[in-house]
Formats: sequence, C-alpha cells, structure tokens
Amino acid sequence: MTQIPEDHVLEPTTLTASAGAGDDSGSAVEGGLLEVRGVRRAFGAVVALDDVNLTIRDNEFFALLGPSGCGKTTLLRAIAGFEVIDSGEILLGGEDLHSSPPERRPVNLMFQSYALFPHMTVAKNIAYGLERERRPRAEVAERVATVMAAMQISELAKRRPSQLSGGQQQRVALARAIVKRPRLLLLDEPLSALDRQVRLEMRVELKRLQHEFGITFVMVTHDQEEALSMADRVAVMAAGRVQQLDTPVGLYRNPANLFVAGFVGASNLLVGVVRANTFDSEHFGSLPLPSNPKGVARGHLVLRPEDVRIVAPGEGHVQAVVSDVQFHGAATTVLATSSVPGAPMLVAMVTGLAQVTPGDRVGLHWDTGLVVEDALA
Amino acid sequence: MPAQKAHWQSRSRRRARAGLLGPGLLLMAVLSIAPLVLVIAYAFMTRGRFGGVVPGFSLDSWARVLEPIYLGVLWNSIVVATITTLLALAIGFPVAFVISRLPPQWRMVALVAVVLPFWTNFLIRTYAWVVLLNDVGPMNKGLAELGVISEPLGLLYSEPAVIIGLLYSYLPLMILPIYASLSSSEREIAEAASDLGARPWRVFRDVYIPLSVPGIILGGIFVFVPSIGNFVIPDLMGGGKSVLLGNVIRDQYLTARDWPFGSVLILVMLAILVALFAAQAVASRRLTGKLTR
Amino acid sequence: MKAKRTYLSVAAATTVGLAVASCGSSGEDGPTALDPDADLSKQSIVVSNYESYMPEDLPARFSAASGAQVEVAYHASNEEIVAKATAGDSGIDVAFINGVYAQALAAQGLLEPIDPRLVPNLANLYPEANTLPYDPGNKISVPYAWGTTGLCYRSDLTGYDPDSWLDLLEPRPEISGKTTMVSTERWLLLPALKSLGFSNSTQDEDELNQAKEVLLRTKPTLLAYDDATFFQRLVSGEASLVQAYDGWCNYGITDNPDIKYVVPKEGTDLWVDVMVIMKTSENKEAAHAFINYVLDPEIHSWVTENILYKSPNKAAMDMISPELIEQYPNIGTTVEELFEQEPLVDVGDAGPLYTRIALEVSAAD
Amino acid sequence: MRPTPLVFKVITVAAFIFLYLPIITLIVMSFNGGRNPYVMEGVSLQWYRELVTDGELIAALEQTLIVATVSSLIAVVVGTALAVGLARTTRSRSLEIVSVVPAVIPDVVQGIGLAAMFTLLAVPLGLTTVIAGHTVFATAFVVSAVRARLATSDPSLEEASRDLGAGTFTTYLRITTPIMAPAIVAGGLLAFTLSLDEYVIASFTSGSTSATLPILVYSRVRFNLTPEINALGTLLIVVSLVALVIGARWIGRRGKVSA
Repeated sequence: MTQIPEDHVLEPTTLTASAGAGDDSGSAVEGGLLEVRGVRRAFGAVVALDDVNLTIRDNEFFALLGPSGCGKTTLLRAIAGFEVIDSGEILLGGEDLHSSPPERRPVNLMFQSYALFPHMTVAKNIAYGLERERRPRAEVAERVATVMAAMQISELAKRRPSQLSGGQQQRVALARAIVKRPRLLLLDEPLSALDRQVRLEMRVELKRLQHEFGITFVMVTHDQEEALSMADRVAVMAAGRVQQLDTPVGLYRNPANLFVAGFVGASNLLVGVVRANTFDSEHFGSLPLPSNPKGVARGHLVLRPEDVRIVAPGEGHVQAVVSDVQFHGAATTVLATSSVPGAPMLVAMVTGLAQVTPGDRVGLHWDTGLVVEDALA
Repeated sequence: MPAQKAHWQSRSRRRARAGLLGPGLLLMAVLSIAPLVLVIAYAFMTRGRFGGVVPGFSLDSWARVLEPIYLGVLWNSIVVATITTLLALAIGFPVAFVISRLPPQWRMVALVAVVLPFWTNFLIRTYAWVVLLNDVGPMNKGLAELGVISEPLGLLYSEPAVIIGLLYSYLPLMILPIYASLSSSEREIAEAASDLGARPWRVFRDVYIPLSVPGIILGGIFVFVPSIGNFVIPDLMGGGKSVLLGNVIRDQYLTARDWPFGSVLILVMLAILVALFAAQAVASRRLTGKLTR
Repeated sequence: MKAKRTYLSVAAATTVGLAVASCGSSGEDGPTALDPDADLSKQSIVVSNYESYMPEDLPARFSAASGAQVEVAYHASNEEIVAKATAGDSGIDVAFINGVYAQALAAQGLLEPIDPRLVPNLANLYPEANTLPYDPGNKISVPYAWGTTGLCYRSDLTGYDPDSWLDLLEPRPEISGKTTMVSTERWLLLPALKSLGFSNSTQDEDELNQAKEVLLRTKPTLLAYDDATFFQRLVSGEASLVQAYDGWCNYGITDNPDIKYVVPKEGTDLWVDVMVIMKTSENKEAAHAFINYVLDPEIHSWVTENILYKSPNKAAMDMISPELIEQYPNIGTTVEELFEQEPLVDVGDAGPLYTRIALEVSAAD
Repeated sequence: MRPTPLVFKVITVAAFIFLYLPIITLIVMSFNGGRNPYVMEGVSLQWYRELVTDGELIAALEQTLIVATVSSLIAVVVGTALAVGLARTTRSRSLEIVSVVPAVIPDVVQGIGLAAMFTLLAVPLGLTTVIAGHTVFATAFVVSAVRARLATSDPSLEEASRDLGAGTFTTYLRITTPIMAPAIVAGGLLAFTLSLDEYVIASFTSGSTSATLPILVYSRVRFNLTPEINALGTLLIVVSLVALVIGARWIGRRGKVSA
C-alpha cells in the first residue's frame, strides 16, 4: 500500500460554516487541534454519544473521565477511526476525518490491552508503524532506538511480548504509538492493567514523555484521581454527553452539576431547596447560601471536606457526634453523624492531627460551598 | 455533516468483505450448495431412459421409498447406526472419563493415542479387521490354539462385523467431545458435590452425566451420521450380506442409474441428519439454561 | 468372465434391459470416416480394463509395435463403464466389457462401429464367435475372452466332488458357512434358476420368485457374497466351495492344485467379454489398431496364458501348450462344449425384477 | 476427589486394545513370508520390496499427494480468508453455516452431488474434479479450525495494526495470519490428512485414469488381496505417526510463543 501524503488524505472542510457553533469550551480557531462537533452515535436503542462537543488544544494533556458506559471509549475509538459516527464532525487541524480510515489518520491509539503483536519482538513491534510508512530502513532503526532509549526499554528489544511484565508491555505499547510522532496520541485506560506502584510511576512517566515529545495526549480513564493529577484539562462524561470540560481545579471547585461534584473528588452533598438567601437542607434545616452562580432553585449543596471546619459543640451550622477519625499523615479525616434520622454522614478534613475522638460532640462550620443542580447535562 | 462523503468504513469493509468472503463463498456455492440443490431437484424429476434424469416433475420416486424393501433397509440402517452409537457411548464415556482424570502430561499422550489409529488410512484400517476376524486369521487361530474355541467364531461377514467396523472407525469421534465437556473447568462442581456429601453414584448422576451431555450428543451425531451413510464397511466386512442406506444410495447412482430415486434416499438421510442437529440444538439450549439457572 | 463389482448389485441390469428392449439395431449414426494410413505415432489412447485382465506389458508392447501412446485405466465393474460412458466424455477410447453391457451402450449410440478393414485379425476368431446373440457379426464389439460360470472347490476340504448347483444352494453340513456366491444379479440368480430347470434369462415373474425363495434359504449357509476374491478364500481355506467364473478358478488352481472347477449338471451360462471403441474416442485408428493387435494369434495366446481365460481366437487357442491345458483343464473346453451352455441374453422388461430380487436377497436377515 | 470406578479403568484398557489390535495385526502380517494375507507363513520383507517396485501404486500415491497438496493449499488460503471474513466483516449466521456444511454432510452425498453436477455440465472427470471435491471439505475444516482460534483472539491486535498505518489487507497478511498460524497449520494438516485418506468423494469424482491411493487400495482389498496391502498400511501408519509428532511439536511451539 502506498503512503499518501497527509495533505492529500485530509480533505479541506468549510471552516466558516461550523465555526463556533454551540461550542462553549473554547474557540475553534485558536489552538484547537481536534474539534468534536455535535457527534452522535447510537447502538440500537442505546445512545453512546449524544451531541458531544469539545475542543482539544495543541500540546495539551487531555482526559476523558467518566464511569464505564458513559461513552468515553466510543468517542476515543471514533477519533481513532474504529467507530462510525451517526452524525456530527470530528476535525483534526481543521480537516474532517470522516472519510479517513484509521491507518491514514495522524492519530495513534494505545490500547487498553496494549495489543502488542505476539509474534513479533519488541523492536519489530515498535518498528511496525514506521515500516508501514515505507520509511528508509536506517531511519526506522534510528527512530526505534531513540524511542526505546527514551522509554528505557532498549534491553528488551529482542524479547517477545509474552516475556514482558505488565509495566514493560505498557512502555512498549506507548513506544510503538509515540514512534510514529502522531499529532494526537490516544490512550485507552493506559494505567488500568498495572499494579499500584507501577501505576504511580507511570503517571509521572507519561507526563514527562508528553513534554519530551510534544505530542497532544488524550487519555480515557474512569479514575478521577488519575485524570486530575495528570491532565491539563478534563472532560467529564456521563450518559453520552460531556457534563463539564474544565481544568482539574475548575472541575473540583466549580462542578457543573451533582454528577461532576460526586464523581470528581470527595464531597458532602446535602439535598435541599434554595430560598431567597438561604439553602433549606432537607436534613439540617436552613443553612447559609454560600454561592449559587447558576441560580439553581433545587439541588445539592456541595461541601468539600477540607472546607468543613470542626468547631465547639453548639457553634457552626450543623451539630453532630464524631463517629470515626482516620489519620492519613498529612491530614486527618473526621466522620461525624448528626442525630437527624436519615441524614448523611458528614466528612471534614483537617491538616495534621485532629483534636477530637469518636463520641465527641462537635459543631461543623463552613464558609465556602456551591449549590449544583441534580440534572445531567 | 456533509452527506456525500461516505465513511471510510463502509467502503473499506465492503472491499474487505468481498476479498475475504468472495472466493470462499464462491467455492462453497459452486462445489457444495449447487450440487446439493441439484440432488434435491433430481428427487422431483423423472428417471432417464438410460439412467440419469430427464426434466419433468415426478413424485414417483417418493412412492418407492415406502415400499417394504426400502423401509426395511432404512430401518436396518437406523438400527445398525444406533447400536454403533450406543456402543461407542458405552466405551467412549469411560475412556473420556479416565483420560480427563489423568495427570495433564499423560492426558495429551492418551488423546494422541486415541486419535492415532484415526490418522491411518481408513480402508487399510478396516481391512485390518478383515484380516484379524477372518475364520483362518490370527484371532481364530490364536483362540483355537489356546483351546478357547474349537470352531472359528464366524464373526466376519455379518451385521455384528459391520458394527465392529463402524465402531472402530468412529469411536474417537465419541471420545473426544465427551472428553472436551468433562475436562472443562466445571470439574470443581463435582468436587463441590462430593464435598457436600453426595455419594459417588449421585455425583455421577447429578453432576458428571449432565455436564457431559453436550459432548455425548455431539459425539452421538459424529458417530451416527457417518455410520448411516457408510457403504465401504458393509462392503468389506459385511460380505455383501448386510445392506445399509449408504449402499443403496451409492448403487442407485453407480449401477442402477436411477438418480431420482437415489436423490430421494439422500433427502431421507439428510432429513434424519437435520432432525438430529435440531434435537442437539434444543437439548444444548435447554441444558445451558439449566446450568446457568 | 470378470464381472468385477464394487458391491452387490441393486439394479445392474435395469439400464441394459431398457436399452436392449428398445433398440435392436446399432450404429445408426454411421461410422466415422477412418483413415487406414493414419500416423499412429501421433495418436494416444486410454484403455480401460479390469485389473490384471491383460498382461501388464501388453500396452507397452502395442506402443512399441504401432507407435501409438497407451494409457491404462481400471474399472471395477461393467456398470462402472456404463456409468462413465453415459455421463459424457469419459476419456476412454477402448473398454473391456461384458457383451450384454456392450449391447446396451451401443443401443444408446455410445459405441463406434468396428471397421473390419482396420481389424483384419477378426479372421482369426472361431466362426461361432461371429454368431453371439448380443452382437451377431461383431459389428460394435470384438470378443476378447469367453467362458462359463460354475463351481470352484477345494477337493481336499469338501471331501467329495460336487457336480450340481444344489451342492452350493443346499450345502452339506460340513461345508455350510464355507461357501460363497457371486452377487452380481444375473449371476446371483443363475444357480437358482438352473437348479429349478429354468432359463438363465427367464422373464417369468413366478419363476424368478421361486428362485428368490431358493436364494433366501441359501443365504444363512453362506460365508459371504463375493465377486472377486473367492479363489483367495479357497486358497486360504476360508471357503471350501464357491461360485466362480472358470478363468478365476484357474487363479486358485495356480496356488493350490487341490482346487477344481466343474460345470454343474443342470447347466450354466456362456458369457463373452468384448473390446469396444467409444464414440467419444478421438483416436479411433489407434483404437482399432489396438484391438487388431490383441487379436494377433501370438499376442492373444500370450494373453490367455497370462490371464488363464479362454479366448474366442481359434488361431491363438491352437497355439496353447498342452501342459497349460493339463494344469487348467477348463482352458481345454472345446467350442462345441461351450456352446452347449445357454448364452446369456438380455432380460428386457424383467431387468428391474432381477434388480429387486438381488436387493431383497442381500438385505434379508 | 473420588476415585475413578474400576469398571471404567477396565473398559479403557479394553478400548485401547480394541483400537490397537488390528494395527498390530497389520504390522505383524506385513512381514508375512507367504502370499496369503490372513495366514502367517514365515517372515520376510518381500512385500515391502513389491511395494517399492509397484509402479501402479507409486503412480496412485503421486496422484494422492497432488490432490492432497493442491486441495489443502487452496483450502488454507481460501478457508483462512473466509474464516477471517466471517469473523470480522459480517454477522451472518447463514453464511457461517454454509461455510461448514461440507464438513458435516455425509461424504456419499457430497460425492454424488458433485458427480451429478460435473455430468450435467459435461466437465470431464479427472484429477481436477477430485481436487475440486477435496478442496470443498478441506476448506470447511480450515474454516472451523481458524474460526475457533479467531474467537479467542484479541480483535484489538488488528485495530492496532491499522492504527499504526497498515491497510486492511496488510493487516490480515502481517498480523491476523501469523497469529492464526497454528490454527491454519492445524486445519491445513487436518485437510491434508483427510484428503490422503478420502475414498468416497474421490471414487465419485475421479476419471478413468486418476485413481488415488485409497481408490487403488479399495480395489486391491476387493480384488487382489496380498500382504502388500499390509506392508502399505504399516508404512502409512509410520508416516502418519511421524507427521503427527512433527505437526504436534510445531503447533505446540508456535502455540506457546503466541499464547
């Protein structure tokens, strides 16, 4: 198969027609490497992607975060070219990918299972993509050697995949994708198959490589900690839609709805109704209304544990009894139960040691909080 | 989305489908389906003057199937094939069971040992029995010398000889599927059953037999189908004294040259075959239902 | 006769019956124009025969003598040749087949008429060989071998010399289970019909049914039905008495001089195996040349010495050594003796009945 | 675990005796000094000598090897493509059934159907028609073997290949096929062996000069019994055994590597 130069592969598209249409996550023109516009995909009655819009910028580390079945993998596969979309557009560098098969997209995917070719050595696996581009043999060898050195897997060159550990396989899979110098590297649950220790190392490693190679990374994960710690920006998905697209801090501090608040970071979620300037909690009565930027009328009050302070009994917004104290070293989590029947347990996090023990009566106070609506986007 | 642009997948998948499936399906269509259709069509045509067929719808051949002589042959074939299948089961189940309990490295050796005779020439294998069972052959000679018998057993050239020949040829086809169903991971179920206090026979009845039913059914089909269609073994071991469906079909084509009637007999055989596969499908569905419930 | 069969017949004569009943004359299509001076070295033919029914190097010798290329094919039964010929171009040029079956093929226009100009050696045949009922005047076939069907036995095992079909059909207890019969239907029915005093080609349903009853009674006493290896069974001692074609009994005599052949007193058949040329043959000159070569006295006597079947070739039979006749007495059978037996003729519409009886006997318990 | 019932062990031992008794008989009788195939009369190698000088038999063996080689090669190529196509490009259940019908249909039906069709179309019977008949069932066996393997293989391997820039056919050639290699070889070997052994279809589709070894063996067994058949049988057993061992080793090795 002859390799067709890239500029012939991607057909130019009419940018003006779709620019800025219904996209609140960034401009299509500046810095938008990949644009997903109004993408919809249904499998029979199940809608996997429902009007998905997002822009991924050049050189960023982007994460698609959500529970299983939220459509994030379908979106990733649609970008890679393995999934047909029913409607909408996926543009890379302004060009529609729709009629390009996966082998002609300057996009590479690292599979969750790694999908290393069992009958080839590590070096052959890595060289495979370059050989398909009909690169000169010397160039292939040089680039494979370089990437193996960067990935610290040079000594594995002659081994076969079945002789590698999970972490080594992951590095090979990554090397195999990176060596192609794709404009976009897609990673499907890259760390899920690894042991905890290796996983923590690889988080750092992935970020380092992303900087070193200057490739845009798009990672799919169901692990919020992974997404928050690694990505520059995160799109939280649920029910086939992007619930919120923001930086990790933005997601954490300003969750768009109850789903995002619950999925990203730990939080106390109190159900209730917004009055003139109070929040009428179902279990704890009238509480001060801290912030309600979206003007929600009925929903949940989100309180991050680190915003909740322990005060003397009788003081603060809510009265409770300490049920458990968990020491983490740098911080301590205090769980407190109120006497109201059916009320949720409240969690406070204090730095250093907590001065309370289980059974103590305490008051809980907070200055910041956010009211979010329950409905999904 | 611009409607005129076809997604790459539809194009490329169509091409791949044509390239991959095309030659194979063409082969099957021309050399498997077409002959079958032709045979079916012949069953409704008229016998040619000098054999073969001439166009023209006729059901004459169908009436002939009901004549006692052909019903007799059909019945005899079913009896012979059924006895063969039951004997294969009676021998095959214990063998499969014993093999499934061997240490893993011996299991492979035992399986190869089961298959090996199967990989030798079918005719020579059958002929070996003719040598062995012959009235003046080594078995009768040996038994006579040992004083076990005074007269040759006269086993060859009889229906039992045909059954021995069929059993010999198809026994591995019973052992392998039963072994496969017994050796799957459900073995722990049996251990659980004994652990729960089931006595050996109950473990057998409640666990091993139900577990191996898919293998037994499959093995049964593997033995029954070729047995009923076989004509070589009745030829070589039946001494011309036993006639099975396969013989009559072959002769309709090769010697009597009554193709329509031969085709009718083929359809009768295929009907038995389809009924067996349908029964197998129903049985295995019911069984998996039972196991998962 | 070599009525080699792959299995006992179900309906062998059906085709023949229809063919012969419908069409008395042959060669309506007329002979192809043949060139007596054709260059045989440019021709090649396929000859189909039963296995070991001609000397192995006969084809090579013919090639050396004529320049034509010969390839040999084997068939196991008359029916096989009929089937191949009716199916279309079989690729066969010359076939060896029983006279009655040759007549059936001719009736379908599948045979090339024999051009006597190209087979001058026809003159070597016995005059009687020109009068055989399946092809009077040898218009579509050329006789190759002839003989009778009778009893072949191990005199040392039977302890007596049988002389009747009843010795086979109702065997004495000491040889019960040690006899075989031929299963090809015409020859399966032959002993029963003759023992009852009927014609070997009867079309009478009642007579045939009587014969069937005899055969059903005989079946439990048989070791097997065997069209091909009966003489080996005699040699090994597996069988003591078998129904056999005379020439094949001679094969047994070769291995064991205690083996003898007898024509039962109730009478038997006269059969003839012939050579025919297929209409589809593309090298008919070479085909004729082959047949003519076989009829050469030296060659045909060599054939008889090799296959131990009598040939209808007077010149050839005159050359047979007396020692051979002493060893194989039935080779010495005179033409007059042969013609005392009833030549097989086609049974016409009774063909399917023969077929059915053969199946009923073989399928009986 | 409960012990295996004694009666089962007895039956198993008896079954193996049943399986090997005729084969041992055959091997012993092949060294027969006499010409009677049933009765041992001294020991000699004369039948092996006859065997190697038997031109007819060698010709039949040649025909058989041609048929088996050509039909199993076609079957491997066509069958592998068909299996991959069935697994990856369609969900049609009926196409799947069509592809394995020749493996389950009685051989007499297959043989007669082909003979009837060749007659109808006036195709001359010969080596080509035998090859055609064998290719069909051989393909069906290759399809089933490869299908079974495909069912347990990771489809993302092929996606990875495309993702790295290989087209559909490059992917099938460089990734799918090597991964399927053990199954393809197993299917091909099975097809080859079955073809070597196949009598019924060959007998219906062979022309007058294209006798394969099984056809010749059948006619010898029926018409010309000599211990030469025993010698031939012994040689075939030895060859099968050697092929089996080599094949099993190779598959075992490949299987381990690509597991």
